[in-house]
Amino acid sequence: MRERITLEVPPDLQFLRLASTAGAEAARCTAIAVGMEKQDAFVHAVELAVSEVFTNAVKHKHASSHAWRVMIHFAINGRILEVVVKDRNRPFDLDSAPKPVLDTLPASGYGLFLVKHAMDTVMVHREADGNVVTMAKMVKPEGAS
Amino acid sequence: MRIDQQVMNNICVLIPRGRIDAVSAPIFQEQLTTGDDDNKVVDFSDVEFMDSSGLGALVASTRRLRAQHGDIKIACLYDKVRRTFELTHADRLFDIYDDTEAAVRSFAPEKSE
Amino acid sequence: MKTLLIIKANTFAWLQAVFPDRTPLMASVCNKPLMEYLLDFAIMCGSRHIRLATDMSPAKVEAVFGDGGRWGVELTYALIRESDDLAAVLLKNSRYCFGSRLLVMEGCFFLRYDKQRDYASFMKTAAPGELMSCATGRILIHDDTPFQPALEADESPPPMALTHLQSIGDLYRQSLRVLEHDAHQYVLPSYNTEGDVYLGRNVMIARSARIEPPVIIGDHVQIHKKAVVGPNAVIGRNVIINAHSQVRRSVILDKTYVGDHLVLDQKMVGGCQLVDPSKDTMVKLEDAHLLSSIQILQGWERNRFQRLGHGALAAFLWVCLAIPYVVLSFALKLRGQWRRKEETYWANRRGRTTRLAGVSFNSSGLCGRIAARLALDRYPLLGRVILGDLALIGTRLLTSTVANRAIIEMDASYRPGIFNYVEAENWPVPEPDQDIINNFHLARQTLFYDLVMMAKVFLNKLNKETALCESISK
Amino acid sequence: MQFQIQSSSYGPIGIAALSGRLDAANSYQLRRQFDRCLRTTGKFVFDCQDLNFIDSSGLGALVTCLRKAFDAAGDIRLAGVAPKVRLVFELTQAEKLFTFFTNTDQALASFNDRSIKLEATS
Repeated sequence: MRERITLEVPPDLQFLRLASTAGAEAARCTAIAVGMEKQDAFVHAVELAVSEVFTNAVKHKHASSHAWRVMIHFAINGRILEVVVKDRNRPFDLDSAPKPVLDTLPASGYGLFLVKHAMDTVMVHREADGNVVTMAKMVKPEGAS
Repeated sequence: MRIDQQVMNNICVLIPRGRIDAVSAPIFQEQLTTGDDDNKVVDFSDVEFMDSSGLGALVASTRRLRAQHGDIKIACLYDKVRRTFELTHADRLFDIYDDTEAAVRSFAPEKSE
Repeated sequence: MKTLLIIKANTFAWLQAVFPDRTPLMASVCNKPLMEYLLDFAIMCGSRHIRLATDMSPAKVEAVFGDGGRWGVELTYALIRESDDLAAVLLKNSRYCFGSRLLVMEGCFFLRYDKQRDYASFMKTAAPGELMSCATGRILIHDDTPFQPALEADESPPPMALTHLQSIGDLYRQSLRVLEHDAHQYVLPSYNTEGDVYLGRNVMIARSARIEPPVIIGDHVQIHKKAVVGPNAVIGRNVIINAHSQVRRSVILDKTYVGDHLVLDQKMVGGCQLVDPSKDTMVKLEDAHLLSSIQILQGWERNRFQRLGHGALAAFLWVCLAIPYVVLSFALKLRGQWRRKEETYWANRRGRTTRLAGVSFNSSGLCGRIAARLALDRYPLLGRVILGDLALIGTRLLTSTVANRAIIEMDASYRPGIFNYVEAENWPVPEPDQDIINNFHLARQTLFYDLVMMAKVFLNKLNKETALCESISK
Repeated sequence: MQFQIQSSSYGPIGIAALSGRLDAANSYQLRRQFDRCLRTTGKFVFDCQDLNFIDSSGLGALVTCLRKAFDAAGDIRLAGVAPKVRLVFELTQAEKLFTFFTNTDQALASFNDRSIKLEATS
């Protein structure tokens, strides 16, 4: 299956649930399309990643900006689901997100780390006036190591 | 999200229901750190989703309670939320029980016999 | 009866020290993960519920075993901490354990059993307490229901024994022991079994290669000409054993390339790690011609000599094909059968991209057919080879989508070439196998080898009735 | 690496200490120096005590040297090869070509003693 789905979501946390469950549903569609229905881990990983990236986009928005929308694209490409999230914020660097040092019990800083571990690939690049987070994950059949 | 509270054997048990994300994490953290009890149990059986904001709230509260010689124990962590713990390796920080009553009991092991 | 498996990271430290990139929980004996032996045993003991309690991330185990549905059991996972003792683990899993007879297997060991024997009735009547133990683990029965001793325990218990695993040598010896003596006692993974030869799926064995039983070979394995495998060899999944090499009394782990003319006797190999289990010495080879991990084969950028060679050959082709290119492209353009297309591709594994302008044309007419046979669709790309950006022959070029990036990072070694090794094969290769074939050739490539492969590509193109006209792969 | 010639009752013997890595980067150097030394003698002892890594090109260089030594009616004897380097010899069957000794003195002595033929230390 090859499909593209686009959501335009206002950068407000009241739509967080909408954005992340949309991610979960897109993941479920991907898994079902390749005939692998028991893919809770896959679905959860995508839901989590979308939730984190959307939260990140909303939390770092400029106070002045109102007119823009967070653009979320899902591209289902066979066994691979690609998610692209575009914002209008100041640049951020994915690699600068360190692995949280758990022993010190930090209260935050898990977000991007989580995204990197939940998805197979994550990239961030700058486009015109915003960040583009591109991530992908492949559905793996049960039993593949 | 809604958070119910129960007291079992003088231990406060929090039962959050729904999603713990950036929207509900502040409420969750507040509930975790209010009250006189330094020992708490969080029952995750009705949590359908938790992201890093929820985890952050949990870790921050744990830090605070441990400073007061208390602790937070986790109960009934099912697959979905368990994976959030695993991905961040936060499972190393907590004692995780599959039963709320056992989590409560773990605070007073010497009295359990 | 339920089963609780307690496996902690520290009991696998010896494995992590030698093979840091392999998941301890999936460490295997005769290509079967230790975890699966325990699962099989638990099922034979009559368990329908099995729980894995571990302080490692069970994600990799979960990816393979899922919820246990394929085994007809319910498999669940619990997270524990390194410091937890048995009582703490039982308390943490009290809902699971409550009110049921519980078989507890704790530690890192190999459990010998016999699939033909009846364990269920023994487990039902055995007295609670420790059944067996070894230096690195134990098996016990926990029962909080009132115990009723069996009326008459006249039958001796079925055979069971624990073997400690605390070094690579232990794992190696256990693998060979199972293969040599006890293979019939377990269900070993194989697709095809003849006598003492267990073969996985998609195994290619050259006609002149020799297989000497007992041998177990995993999925997607290539054994090349005059290689000798066995007696007593365990070959994992995705392994290539190149020509004239010999493997006996040895264990080769997944994703390993064994170069040509090598002798492995009483060794254990995983990727580029070579271990002598008898002395517990090991060496990490950095030479891709000897042993290497199939996943990480790069170094194209470092090898200037080879890049120059490819460039020179590309320049030669560029000169030879210049006249046909000019004439045929003109002829095809006149008919409107010539299209340019530009696309961005991943240029290397580290995420550099490159924009390439290729052409495509209709290959149905005479001009088109000739152009296709001369591979003129690649002609505009030869310049990039001369510049050293791309290889002349290599793996498939992948367009710069994140999805493809995922493929590059996960499965394949990536040295994009404007021609593919696959095109040099005499038979059409189905798409899923293309990357395996490309990787194989990439593993043994030298400049001369690439030259020969290029010659084969052109011979193929000239011979083929319907030449590939699709410009570079999708 | 530096070759030095030591005279013995059995004629001059070239001694070289190989240390660190012997790979594509320095195997050429070994061959050149070896060739220079070959004018004086065909018998060599390579002290491999401090050699901790060898790859196929390093091995190739050693085998080439050995062949030349054989042509000059000599031999190369290896001393103090570490177990993990020895594994590479074993893997490539180069082990059968060379004679191994625990230390340089034994290797040197082996040239003097005709009775020691190919008794390698294992």
